[in-house]
Order: sequence, then C-alpha cells, then structure tokens
Amino acid sequence: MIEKVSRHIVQEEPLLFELSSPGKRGYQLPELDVPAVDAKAVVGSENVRNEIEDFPEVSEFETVRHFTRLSTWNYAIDLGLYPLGSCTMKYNPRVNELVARTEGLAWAHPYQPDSLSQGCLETIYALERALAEITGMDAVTLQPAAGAHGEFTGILMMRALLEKRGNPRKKILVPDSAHGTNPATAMMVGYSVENIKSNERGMVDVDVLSRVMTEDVAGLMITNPNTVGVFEENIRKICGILHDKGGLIYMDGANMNALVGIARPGDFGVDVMHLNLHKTFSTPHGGGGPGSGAVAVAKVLTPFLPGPRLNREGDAWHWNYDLPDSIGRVRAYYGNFGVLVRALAYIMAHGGNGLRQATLDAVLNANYLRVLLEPYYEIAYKAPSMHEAVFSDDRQAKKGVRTGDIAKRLIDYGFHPYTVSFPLIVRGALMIEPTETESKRELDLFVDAMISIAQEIDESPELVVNAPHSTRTLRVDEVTAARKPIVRWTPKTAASQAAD
Amino acid sequence: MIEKVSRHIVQEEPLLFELSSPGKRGYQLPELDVPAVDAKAVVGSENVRNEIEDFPEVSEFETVRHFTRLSTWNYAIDLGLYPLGSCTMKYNPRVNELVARTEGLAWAHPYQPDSLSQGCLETIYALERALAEITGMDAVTLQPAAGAHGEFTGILMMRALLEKRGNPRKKILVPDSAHGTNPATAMMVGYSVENIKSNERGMVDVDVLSRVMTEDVAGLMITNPNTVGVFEENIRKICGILHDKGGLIYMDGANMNALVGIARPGDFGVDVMHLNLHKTFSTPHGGGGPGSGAVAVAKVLTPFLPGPRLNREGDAWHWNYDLPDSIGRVRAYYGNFGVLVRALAYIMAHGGNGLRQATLDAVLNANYLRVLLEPYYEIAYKAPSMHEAVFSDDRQAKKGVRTGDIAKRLIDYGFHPYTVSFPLIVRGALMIEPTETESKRELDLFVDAMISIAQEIDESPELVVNAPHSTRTLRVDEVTAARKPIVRWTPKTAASQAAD
Amino acid sequence: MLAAIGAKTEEDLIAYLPADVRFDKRLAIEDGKSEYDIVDYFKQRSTENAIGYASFLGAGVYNHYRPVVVDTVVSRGEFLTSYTPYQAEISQGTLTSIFEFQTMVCQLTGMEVANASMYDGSSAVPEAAMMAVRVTRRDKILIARTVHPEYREVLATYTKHQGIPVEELAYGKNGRLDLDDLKKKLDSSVAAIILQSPNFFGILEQVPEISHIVQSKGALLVVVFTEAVALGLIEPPRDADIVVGELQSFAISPSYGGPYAGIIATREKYIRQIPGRLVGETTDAQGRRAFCLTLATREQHIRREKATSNICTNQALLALMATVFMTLYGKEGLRELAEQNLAKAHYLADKLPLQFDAPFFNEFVAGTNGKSPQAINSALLEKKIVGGLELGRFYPELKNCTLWCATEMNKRQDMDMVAEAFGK
Amino acid sequence: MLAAIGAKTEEDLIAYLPADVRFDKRLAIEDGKSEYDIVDYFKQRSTENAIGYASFLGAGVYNHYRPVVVDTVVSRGEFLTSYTPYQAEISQGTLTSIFEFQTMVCQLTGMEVANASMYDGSSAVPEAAMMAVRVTRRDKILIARTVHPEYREVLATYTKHQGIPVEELAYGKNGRLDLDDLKKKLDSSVAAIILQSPNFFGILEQVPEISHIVQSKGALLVVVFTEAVALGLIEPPRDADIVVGELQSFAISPSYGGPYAGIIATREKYIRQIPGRLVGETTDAQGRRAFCLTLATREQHIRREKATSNICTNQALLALMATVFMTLYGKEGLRELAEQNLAKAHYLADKLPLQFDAPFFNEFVAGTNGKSPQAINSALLEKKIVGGLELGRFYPELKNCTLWCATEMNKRQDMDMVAEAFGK
Ligand SMILES: Cc1ncc(COP(=O)(O)O)c(C=O)c1O
Ligand SMILES: Cc1ncc(COP(=O)(O)O)c(C=O)c1O
Repeated sequence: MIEKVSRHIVQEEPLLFELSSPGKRGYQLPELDVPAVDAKAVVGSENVRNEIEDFPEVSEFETVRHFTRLSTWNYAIDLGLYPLGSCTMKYNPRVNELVARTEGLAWAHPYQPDSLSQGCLETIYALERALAEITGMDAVTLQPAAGAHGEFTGILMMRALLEKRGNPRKKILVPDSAHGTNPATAMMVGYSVENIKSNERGMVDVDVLSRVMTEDVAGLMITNPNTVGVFEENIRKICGILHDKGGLIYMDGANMNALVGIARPGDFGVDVMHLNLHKTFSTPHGGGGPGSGAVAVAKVLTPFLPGPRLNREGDAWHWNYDLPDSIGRVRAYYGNFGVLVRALAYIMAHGGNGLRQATLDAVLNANYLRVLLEPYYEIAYKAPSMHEAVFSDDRQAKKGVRTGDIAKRLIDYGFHPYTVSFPLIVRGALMIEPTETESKRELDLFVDAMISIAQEIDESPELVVNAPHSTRTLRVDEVTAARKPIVRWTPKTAASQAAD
Repeated sequence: MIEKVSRHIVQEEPLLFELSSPGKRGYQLPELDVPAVDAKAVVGSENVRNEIEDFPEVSEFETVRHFTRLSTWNYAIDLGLYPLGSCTMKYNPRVNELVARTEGLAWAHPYQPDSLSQGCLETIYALERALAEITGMDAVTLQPAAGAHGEFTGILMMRALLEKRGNPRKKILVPDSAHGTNPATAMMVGYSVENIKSNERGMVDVDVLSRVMTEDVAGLMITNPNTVGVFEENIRKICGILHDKGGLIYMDGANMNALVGIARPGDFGVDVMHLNLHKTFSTPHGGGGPGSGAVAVAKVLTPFLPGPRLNREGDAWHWNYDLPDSIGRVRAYYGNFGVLVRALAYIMAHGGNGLRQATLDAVLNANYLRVLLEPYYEIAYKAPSMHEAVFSDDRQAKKGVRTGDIAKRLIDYGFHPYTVSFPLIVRGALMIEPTETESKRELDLFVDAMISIAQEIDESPELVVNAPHSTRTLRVDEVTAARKPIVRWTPKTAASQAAD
Repeated sequence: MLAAIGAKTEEDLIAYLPADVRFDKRLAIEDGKSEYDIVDYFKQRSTENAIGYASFLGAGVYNHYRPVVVDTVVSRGEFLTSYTPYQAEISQGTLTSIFEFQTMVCQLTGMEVANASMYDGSSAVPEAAMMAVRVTRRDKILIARTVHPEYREVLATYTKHQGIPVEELAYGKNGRLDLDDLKKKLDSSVAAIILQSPNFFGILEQVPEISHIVQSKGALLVVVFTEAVALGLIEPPRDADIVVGELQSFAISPSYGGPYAGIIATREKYIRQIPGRLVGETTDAQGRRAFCLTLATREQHIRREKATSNICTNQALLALMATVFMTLYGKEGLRELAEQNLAKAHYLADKLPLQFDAPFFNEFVAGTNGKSPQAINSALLEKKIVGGLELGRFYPELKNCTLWCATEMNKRQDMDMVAEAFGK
Repeated sequence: MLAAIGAKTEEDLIAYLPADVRFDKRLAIEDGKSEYDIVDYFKQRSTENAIGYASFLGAGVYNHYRPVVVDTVVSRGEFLTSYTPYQAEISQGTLTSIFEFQTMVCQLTGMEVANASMYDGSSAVPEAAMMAVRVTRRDKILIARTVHPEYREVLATYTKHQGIPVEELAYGKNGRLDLDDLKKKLDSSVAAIILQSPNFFGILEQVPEISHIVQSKGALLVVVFTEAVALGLIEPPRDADIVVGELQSFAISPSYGGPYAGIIATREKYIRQIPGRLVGETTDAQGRRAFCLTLATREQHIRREKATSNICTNQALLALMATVFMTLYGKEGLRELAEQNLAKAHYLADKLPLQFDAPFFNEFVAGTNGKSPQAINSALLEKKIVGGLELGRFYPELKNCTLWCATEMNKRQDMDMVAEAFGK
C-alpha cells in the first residue's frame, strides 16, 4: 500500500510553438529616448535578417502559465528525498538565492575597475581561504565552471609541473570505479588512460598500483571516498607509491561531503583536487547546472594556477595577470561567481563545527539506510560505507528485475531513484546517497518502499518491470529517441505529431 | 475524452504537528549583543509562560518541503482558467510583487515622520487620483481593507451626511440580487434592510423602486453591472428616484472590471462606491486575501471621509488629522499599502487606453463564452452580458444534476469551477467570469468541457453527480464538518485519526 | 472571436449602453509604461522614504527579521494566485495551512478556537465587542486607555450606530489599567471590557486579577495584543473570553501600515458567534482526512443581514506568512526570539528615564530629563536614527514622553547613541 | 538511528578511519552565522562594489533588463532544485523546456541542431574546435584576432596538449577580419577557422564571403557570438558549420563573470560529434509524446576516454532563464529590443571619434582626439559613469582606443555626458 503519494490532476501543456499566435508578446520596452535608426541603412540590408521563423509569440500570462505547468511535471529536492549517489542532493538554502541576487553583486560587470569590485574580490578571497582550510591545501582557483572542468584544470597543472621538471610523461592511471569524466579529462590533456582494477573490497589494489606505477605515469586520478562510498584506507600508501616514482595525485572531490571536517586531502598527500560546490556546498543543481568546480592545490602546483589571481596591495584587492608559469585561462572572466556567493553563504551558515556535524550526519544517514536495506539487497562491498551505500541487483536480477526497473518502481512510491548502474564495477549498481539534510521520517519511508519493492519482485515482478504506473508520463522509449533523433521542434514534426 | 489534464503523483504530507520532533528548529538567531536577562526576574515568574504545548518543531528544510507539498494540492490562476463570477480572477503581474517589496516601501513604518515617508505618500496620492479619474468621483479613501470594509465605510459616510442634514433615516434598499455583504453592512451601520425584487430582465424594477422609496430610506446599495452581469440600463433614472426623495446611491463596484474606461459611476449619478483592488486591479487573492476596498465619493461626501487625509504643504505631503466631520478611522494606519502599490503598478502598466482595452476584452471573453454555451445551458436573463454570463441549471436539474455537481465535474476537466448558486435570484446559478487575461485557447477548452459535461448529464449523470474523480481529495463531506466542527489539531484528534 | 458573437468590433459589444452613461473621453491616465519604468518609479519613491535608518518605533508595528523562506512559500503561484478555498477538492493546500494556522493561534493564545484571520488587529477589536454583545445580550463596552489609541478610534467608529456605548478606563501611575476605575464602571450593562497586554506602553496588564473582577460581573474579558512575539515568552491571557490581536510581527513587513493579519480566538462554546472564515476537519468520499470551510451559516454570504459580521475577503496570504514564520521558529525559537527582545529593550530602558515602573516586554515609555522629545528625536535623526514615538499626539498628559521599542534588529551601538541623546 | 546501526555516537561511524588521515583539529572557520548576519555580510560586500553607476561596458557581458517573470520561473523549486533529467518520467518539465531551448537556439542561429548548453561562450570555442578536428580529421585551427581575447586564451589552454596548432588571423583597418591574411594561412591542414560576429569590436564580419573561402578549402567555419541580442535583428551565420556563443544577454545578470550559458549549434549531419547533453523527442509506453536525454553514447559517462568532451554538469538553469526571456520577447519583441540597442549605440557613436568604419551593432571602438582613455574614464567615474573598456590590455596597437557598448538600459543624458568627456 503506497501512502507517501497519491494521484492528482496536473495540467497538460503544448510546446511554446504550438501555443503561439501572431502578434502576441509578453513584454513592453521603455520608450526610446534617442532617434530610431533604419537598420538596413546603418548596417546594410544584407546584414538584416527576416523575422525569426516560428519563434514564440505568447503573452506574459501565457509564459507564466506555460512554465508553471511544465514545472509541475518535475520531481525536485523540495518535494522529497533525492538519493542520487555521487550527486549529493542536499537542501539548497533559500537565503543563498537571495544573497546571490544582491544588486551590487549580481549586476557587477567583470571588467568594471577593481576599485569598484572590492566586494566581489573579498567574496572570492573569503571562499578561497575557506576551501583551502577545508581541503588542507595551499591555494584554490574558483575559475572552473564544474567538476569536469576542474579535473581538466587540475590535470593541466600536473602536466605543467611535470614539464617544468623536464618530462610531462605519458599516462594517467584511473581506477575502474572512476567517474567517466576522469578518463575523458585525461585525454583532453594529451594523456593516455590506464585503468586499474579495484580489489575485492572496492578499493585501489596497492600491489596492482605498485606494478603499473612507472616513470611513464604522470599521475593517478583517485576518488576518495571512492564511488562505492568507501574510504581508500591505503590512501597514504597510494600517495607514497605515486610520489616515490615522481608521479602526482589528483583527487576527485565529488564525494567531499563525506570528509569535510574529519579528513583533509592536503594532509594525507593529495597534490590537487576539485570540489563540486553544487554538491558538497549546497548550490542548487537547477536541472543540470550551473555548478562550480573549485580546484585546490598543494604548494608545488601554485605557480601553475589559471590566471588572473588575487593580490592584496595596500588595503585593496587587485587582479594579477603576470603569472609566467600559469596554465592560462580555462574560461573567460573569473568563474561562476554567483555560485561562489551561494557556497560561501553555506559555509558561513554552518561554520567549522556545523560543517563537521553535517559530515557526520551524512555518514549516519547513509549507514542507517545501508543497515536497514542489507537484508533485502546485496551490498556491493563489505567495507564500511561513508556518505553513500552501493548495492548490487544480483538477488533481484535472478527474478529478471534489474536496478533500472527498481528505480522506476521507486517513482510510484514517491521517490526519485538512486543512481542507476554506476559505478560500472558493480553488477547492476544501486548507488544511494541520502545526504545529511534528510529527516529520519523520509528515510524510513524510503526503506519501506525499497522493502516493499523487494517483496513485489518476489510476488509480481511484472509490476516492477513495467513501472512507473502513476506518473503523467509512463516509461519513456529512449531507444527510439536515439535511433532517429528529433532534437528540435519543426512545423513538420508537429504535423506528424498531429497525424498520430 | 479529457485531454487538458492528466494524473500525476503528488506528495502526501502530514500536519506540522505530526511532523514535529523535539528540539528541531528552522532558524538561528543573531548573537545577542547585550547582556541576556532573566525573564522571571524582570517581568515576574507569574508572567512567564511554560513552553508552547505541541507547537511545531521542524527544520528549515522540512518547512520548505511541507509548504511546497501543500501548495501542489491547490489550483491557482497560474495553473489555469479561474472563472469565478464576481471575483475577477485575472493574471496577477509579477512585477507588482517585486515593486511591493522595494525596501523603502516594504519596510516603511507607519509612524515614521512624514518627511521620511514622502515616497509612500506620493504613491497613495497617485493612486487616489487615478481611481478618482476612473470612477469619475471627487475623492478616494484607500483605508478600507476589502470590499465589505469599503461598503461599511461608504454607508457610514452616507449616514453622516444624512445626520448632518438632520435625519439619518431608517432603511437601506438592497436588490435581491445583491451580494451578502451589502445587507450585512447596512445592519452594521444601524439600518434595517429592505430587499427589492429584480424584474424579469434581472434588473432593478423602477416601479417597485419608486413605490418603496420614501423619506425613511437612507439609500440604495446597487451593484452595476449587477450580479447577473447586466448593466442597469435605468441607472440614471434610479439615481434620480433616490435623489428626488433625498436618498443616496451606494454602488458596489465589485464588477468595475466591466466599466473601467467606458462608463464612470460619478458621471451617472452614484454618490459613493467601493472598488475591489484585488479584483479589478489585479492584486493577488492569495487564497482569500489581502484585498483593498478603496472608496470613491462625490463632492457632498468628501467632508466625511475617514482620516487622516493627505495635504500638500509647500512641496511636501503631510497627513491631516483635523477633520471635524470625518466618520473617523475604520482601521489603524492608512490602509493596505502593499496592495495599493500593486494596484498603482497595474494602472501604470496599462495606462488609460490599456485599461479601456482590458474592459473591452473582458466583455468580449464573457460574451464569447455566453454565445457558445447558450445552446447547452439556460442563460438566466436575455439581457446582454457585460463581463460575466450567468446561467441556470434548469435543464440539467431535470436530470437530477445541479450546478454544484457540474462545478465538481469541471475539476476533472482541469478547470476551477465558476461561482456556484450565486446570485440567489437565479435558480441553480452558474456564474461565469473569464476576465480579459484569458486566451481563446483556454476559453475554447472550457467550452468543450462544459459541452462534454452537458452530454455526460444526458448519458451518465452519476459520473457528474459523483465528481470529482481525478483529484487527490475526492468530494469533501462539508455537512459533517459543520455538524461537529473540528477547527484545530489536538493530540486527541490525531489519535482518533490514527484509530480510523 | 468577434465573428462567433456576430460582432464586427469590440465596440459593438457595448454599443447598447445608454449614451447618457457612456464615457466617451479618454481617461486622463498616462500611456502604459514598461516594466523597467515601473520598477524605476517605485525605486525612486522608495528613496524618498527613510532608508538605512535604525528605528526604535513600535506602537503596534514591529521591526523583526523576516526569514527568507517565508517569501519562498508565499511566492508560489499555487498560494499567491488562488482564491478563497470554496472548492475544497482543489484547495487542500490552502485549507490545510489555515487549519495549521488556527491551531497555532490557539496554542499561542491559550484559546480553544481561532478563525482564519481578520483584516488586522484594530478591526478585530470591534468584531470582538460585537461578538461579546451577541453572547451576553448586554450592550456596553469598557475599553482601557492603555489599548492602542487607533484601535480605540476604530472601535468608536464601528460601535457608533449599533447602540453600543463605549467608555474608557483610566490607567494608574504605573501605566497599568486602574482597577478602581474598572470596578467603578463595571455594572450589569457591561458586555465586555477590552484590555491590551502587553499594553500600548509595553506593560503587562494583570490579566488573571482583572478576569476575576470582570467575569464575576457576568461580562466577558477581551484581551488584545499587538506584539505577537511576546507570546513566545509571556504568559498568554488564558483567562480571557476572547483574544484578538495583530500578527504583523510574524514575518509581515511594516509596509507603511498594511496589509497585516488580525486574529480572533475564543472558547469553544462561542464558536458559532465568531466572525469570519473557519476551516474545519472532515473526510472525503474515500474517508480520507480533508479540510473545508465550515460553519458558513455565521457568514454574510449565507446569513446576509443576520450574519455575525460583513467580513468576506480576509488576509489569508499574510496568515500564511505568519504560519511559516511560526513553523520556522517553532517552540524553542519563538521563546529565544522573545528573550532577545526582552534583553534588548531592557538594555535600552536601563539607560533612559522610565515613566512607569510596571514590568514590560520590548516597549517602554521614557519620560524626560529636561530635553523635549522633539529635541531628542531630531538630534537622533541627524545620526540616521528614528527615535521613539512622541506620545503627546495620543496622550496629552504624556506630551513629554516617548514610546521606545527595541527588538532583535536593534544594535547595541544605536541604543548607546540614544542614551547619549538623552544626555545620560 | 544510531541504535539501529549499533553505534553509540556518530564518531563511532568514522572511528575506523586510519588515525594518520583523520583531521582531529577544528576547522579554522568561524561559528555558524544567522541568516540575518549572512544577508548583512553580502549587503556590505555589495556596497563595496559599483552601485548606481551608469555603465558603457560590454566586451562579452551586456547590461540588459531582466523581466521579473524570469526570476519567477527559475525560483520554482521544481526547476531550481531538480537534478539533471536522467529519470524522464519525473523530469518532463525540465526536458520539455530544454527541447524548447534547443529549438529556439536553432531558430535564432539558423542552425539545424543545438545542445542543452555549454559552460559559457568561451569554453564552447575549444569544444567547437575539437569537434571540427574530429569531423575534418585535420588538426590546425585559425582564429581571428577579432574574437574575444579571453575566448582566444581559453582556446590556447584547451588545444595546447591535444596536438591542435592554433594561428591567429589579423584584422584590417576597418576592424574586420583581413581576408588576405585568411587566404594566405588557409591550407589543407586547417580544420576550422573561428570568427566572431558581431566581433569583439562590435563589427559585423562578412560571414557569407568568408564561408565560401573557407568551405572551398574543405575547412569548417565556426562563428562565435557574444551579444545574443544582435540575433534579433542581424542576419544569423546561416553559412557557418558550427555556431557557438554566449546567452548572457538573455536575462542572465552579469554577476561578475558567471554563471552564464554557452551554446553550440551545428548541422544535422554533425549531430553525433556535438559535445554535451541533448534532449530528444520520443514517446512513452502509452505512445504519448515525451522527451528524454539522448545520444548519450557521445558522452563521458558512457564513452569515457572516447567521449566527445568531458563535460557533464552544464548550465541548465541559466538556459531556462534564456528560454523564458526569448519567450517573453518573442518574435517581435526581440527585434524591437535589438533595434533599440542599435539606435542607442549609433546615437553615442555619432558623438565619438570612431576608430573603424565597418557596420556595427551595439558596440564600437572609439579612438582618441588627444585625451587618453584613462583621462576620459576617470573623468566619467567622477560622474558615476563607468566608461568604455580600455583596449590596450588586449590590443597594444589600440592603446588609445576604448570599446563602448550602449544598450536599451543606457540613458541619453549619460551618453551626452560621455560625449562631453571626449570634449566633442
Ligand atoms: C565522482 C564524480 N566525479 C566528477 C563528476 C563531474 O562533476 P560535474 O558534473 O560538476 O562536471 C561527478 C558528477 O556527477 C561525479 O559524481
Ligand atoms: C458583488 C460583491 N460585492 C462585495 C464583495 C465583497 O468584497 P470583499 O470580499 O473584498 O470584502 C464581493 C466579493 O466577493 C462581491 O463579489
């Protein structure tokens, strides 16, 4: 019996282009206070376009209704648990949205004089310091736009250092449990990727590592806690192995929510790492972004940080562009500043102790779920979990039900699914990360749902295989979507639509 | 086949009190920068309360989720047509919400010196002028908090004038089509109410009126266009009849959306009237309020306006409290200022011509619905409709289906119902007001739904009588609610709940 | 669409209106402005007001911090743009939150039932008086002079033509209701006595004692509050028969006087005499818990001239703001907030010449030590501080006195500057 | 909960961590602050920045009015707090809006397919270069010096280790790409030439001519834009093979450089080479229209080291803001907005010494008539006006020149003051 959700009417809505009618518009411009000009005359008629074909024509009210209706088709953290492993879907404090809109910050132009940007510069400095303290690293760049972008920045710096030392080397080692962005990043920095197999505890195999670690290896990209939610217990030894052979350690900090305040990568030997401010530091995902992939580095790498860098001159901040060893820019301007403001607000609201407490709560919530679900689902590795617990669908697969089916059935129970089929080293992975902001009540309801689904799989697997049953949109045909891709509306598609 | 809506999962949610767990809270206070005091010591222990029993204890996140979930159970103008007759549910422009929150306005204290309140005073003045122009009246007070409050204010002024003339008189005439607030208001001003019957065209019967109009009658409360959406064609004659016998005319301006820019009550003889800024002037209803019941008066009544009044001295505004003939205050301070800001923003966005155009569009939309629905539903009166069309359920009643059932069935079709069973002079009234902000598309879908329901009533009336079928909450038992009222949560009710 | 109606132009639709009522001129209102211009206009108005001033004004309207989440909730279109929840099946969001509101108001005030809101605190006072008259079938009202002066003006306006005589009760030199004056005026014609606590001077009235005196004479005790934050710490008027008040302090911005949210709460036995909307619990066709508007037979749309009041639209959205505020602070937070207010006000009071010596919450009356209130306040304005309310306008006998309020928003250094201005 | 796990304290849960990795000190970060203090902190930072200045800065970031409704939409928790729409059945809101976004980007740019967004305009440039290299199996990139200088820096950073040599193309004295230099450097090793129009100087490049030259040599033409508003009026680069750009102008506040929304659009035939997320149309189990993420086989989470890019998280919420903006302005509004920008910029340009004579949109380069850019700008700062960008930092040869932008937000009187400052 599903009690967490019920069904209710939801408004249907066509696409904007189907809604449009000629001449409608949602906005009025201020009166022009200078003479109008004849576009064709000033830029030449060949440079003036005809009307934008099929572009929307709707009223302001229709716009509000359109997007309000669309929004009701979404699930969101504001509606319930969002246990996506590796994504750290925690509460996004609303005050952060307010402060990010503070006029002097939101409307600051990146090229306005430094003297008129001290508030922005101070904000950037404060966040750099806080993140350096949290990671135990020397310096931080806030320029990267997301985690993958941070990886790219970090590996570029590693390469720059090695080149400076005389040899950039050829390979980057990547555990087979790593996120896809890791190998993809290594390639973009001109390295080949060597995958290394995890051991039976889901961790990097130290012997394998020592064997593959050669003078050709630029470094290792390691995620810690790793993607099965386990802390790499040999991390110091691993760093040692790399360093002894002149290699460097890159840490993917996507799982930093498990470490803040209890362990610092800088202390245990990491040379460079990124943080996903849109995970650990609560900035909203917004349906896929924006993010911010702050990168923290050890002293040896500071000369290579992307520019510009902040300098204090007298009692004012200035941007310093004179950075001979810098890898250069990874994007225009200084980073996703609006996201940085939110992250700093989050850190200020928690304070040092609050951040540590959040970590402990995250670990508690994950282990609570693990303990209650282990009787029903196969835990991927016996090693203790930190902020997330990863199961395999082995038992359910015997009944022909895979992790993807269980995920869809969870939707009927009123939950967003966990992360499906990642990491790849786990057969049919169920990767579950509740985060610290969830209440026991919501977690218990989730456990009930998972147990109930386990029973359904025994009694009536088809119920699960055909899920979801209660949503406006039933299971979506992703195969056809990819076979003949339609990625934009055209009057034609619309017609064929109508034809159906 | 219902295509406008489908069904989707919606989150269930307990009451706050059922959600609470000891020690939780959603908010942290700034540090106290003065010495703490011992409450019992400073105010006496007899004056210090124990903890507030059963008061909520939840986190900020639980608060956001709780109210977000609750909100998904509501219908709203942002989701679809809201054709409540007499309520003028039009689009609420979002810029109005922004400007009402402008810091210097939203955080102005009513007792801060006039010299530091010029922005508020100018705003109030500008709105008073605009409303005087729109109504064709001499002066406007913005103090009343809603329409009914405005009626009270207006009738008080009428009484004050009559007393000044030597005799307050005994009765107020109220057409039987009037809104309930009209007679209720008259009583509060110490008048008895005499209801006058409408004629077969739904209008005030001039002969009846002349007969009942005596020296005992203080005045007539008339709604124009009246509650059947019809313009009182004899309005001038009616005013004449009243005035000839020394009576006064109060106009209920709830339907002013039908007149703005095309007819002005001040021009056709009305002495005093109210406007519902939360109807005609687009301020949001907010689930039942706030409103603002601005009252406009003819010259004879200006000395009696509630105080304080604005005065221009030099180049500054001041509040004038020296008003010997004023009826006094009807509330503290100066009115629902935040609502006034929104109404002024609405007027500024439209401008004179835009306001008139809105009226024409409102009349067009109402008549469009009337024409398309007349073949299926009995129009209450043949007289031409203005901003709303009122039907009777006569035809459907023969099949045992009443206006209230049709209303509930509309919900399944994705619409909020029209106003049910009002005005009382129409048997089983369906009172439909689309407003000008609705698109043809939404209106056509509404017509389709109404026609489809008319057919269902012929083919399977039980479908309609048992509606709605697709909502989270099915038809609600209002009778039991009134028989043994439970108007607050208590641990007891909760227990009995659980028992069920 | 015109075609469907058989009209050529929209003008045709109103052509039938009698020529002598048609307005054929253009409204003297400027052409429509862009959103940008409108925002700009109000920004300019805003800068003509006090901005960046510290303020010690209270007197019924209090400067408390508004948690951001409150705005998050009330900005949701589902709450903002819905009508009164007459159609329960698609209004459970609003109905449930009002039910929670009614419950919390009862928990705060110590009453048994509360309605869905009144216009504001001031208009709730006459509604309570009218209710008391209905309940007791007596007609006279006694109201303490320590009730907010504008609330008393509103009572006068409402009662004038309803045959409800109103008499005022003096206050003693400690700033509290004068019990002797009460006993003197309290006779068998009195329907209710109306009291405010904390009163307009910020002072706590002796509600239990007074309730004995009043109820022993068969009259009802109506207690008014304007500073809801006090209820987090101060004993509520449990002995009252009716409690009315203003919830502006709960996340509602001062907004130059409104919109706010008034409340009325009372004992179960009087529920059918209460004005305004009530939400009640019931079940739906499936037997699941549901809420709906109830006891409508009290209201104007059913009862018409026999209704308990003419109120229709109330202050729902503001009540929702207060509900979210109460939820966020919760049991502990509301108390802590009140304690901070108490501490701030007493820090300031210790530095100023106190006019009355009875216990107070976050407001108090300062006397003079030579300087005139005007002199002190204009000196403070120089320092971008709005000083206390000059009481002469309401209480001639207190023309040398000012009413000061300090909340969690007032900073210590500003209070020290006030002390300086008093030259102490 | 601890009991359920068989732990006494939360500390037990991490007790197993090797002692030599545990951090047993306290983080040197101040204790948690109240919401009030946090809001206050950022208000203070805000006042340390330029507030109340009129600005003529453009150079890739433009000051356009943001309609209020944009914020209304993106503030809805359903959009703000949802993740990437991997679970299509409960993400149709986001998926549908992205499909609309992709469509509008195509309509604006004249391309056939567009993705769901890139980090920003600058990082989209190297992604386009890498894509061109994959498509043409050639390796060299030519980029015009009239492309935003910081975009060119980003290209250099990205290509450095991927064996993609980059050469720059000169501009002529009219501020446009020098076609002779192009012809000289264009050989069969060139995968793409990258051009910006309107270019960094605000000038419209001759896209059709250039496309002929380029495509005749088997290279791809990549056209960049930084001022999306131009697309409302100016002929889009229909002849390009890839279009990348920045949508900051569409309701995204400058926010000191980010977050913004980059786009990449191209021809249907290259769809499998496009980086980043794509939303496609399909049907659900009932055959009803539905949308989902598609062609994931291009992406890192499936393809890993063979992916078209490492991009994962993009700028979805900003893309939604741009979508709402495009919807509100619509077909007519966007053109009218562009016309206003054109008029404002030309009003200003007529008063200043123009450096180049080719047609421009809402930005242009002013030369000097004696006074140094620094002198002019500091004089304007006195008047609370932020003047044009001093080009010396990017183009030593233009050290006496400034880049001016005028949008619908710039007022005539400010432009007249600028003219005065130039002493004209
Ligand atoms: C382990 C891991 N690494 C890297 C990334 C990439 O981060 P982003 O999506 O911010 O680019 C993610 C995000 O899902 C991740 O989970
Ligand atoms: C005709 C009419 N008169 C008066 C009123 C009362 O106005 P309010 O609800 O603002 O008090 C209404 C509101 O429904 C109405 O429709």
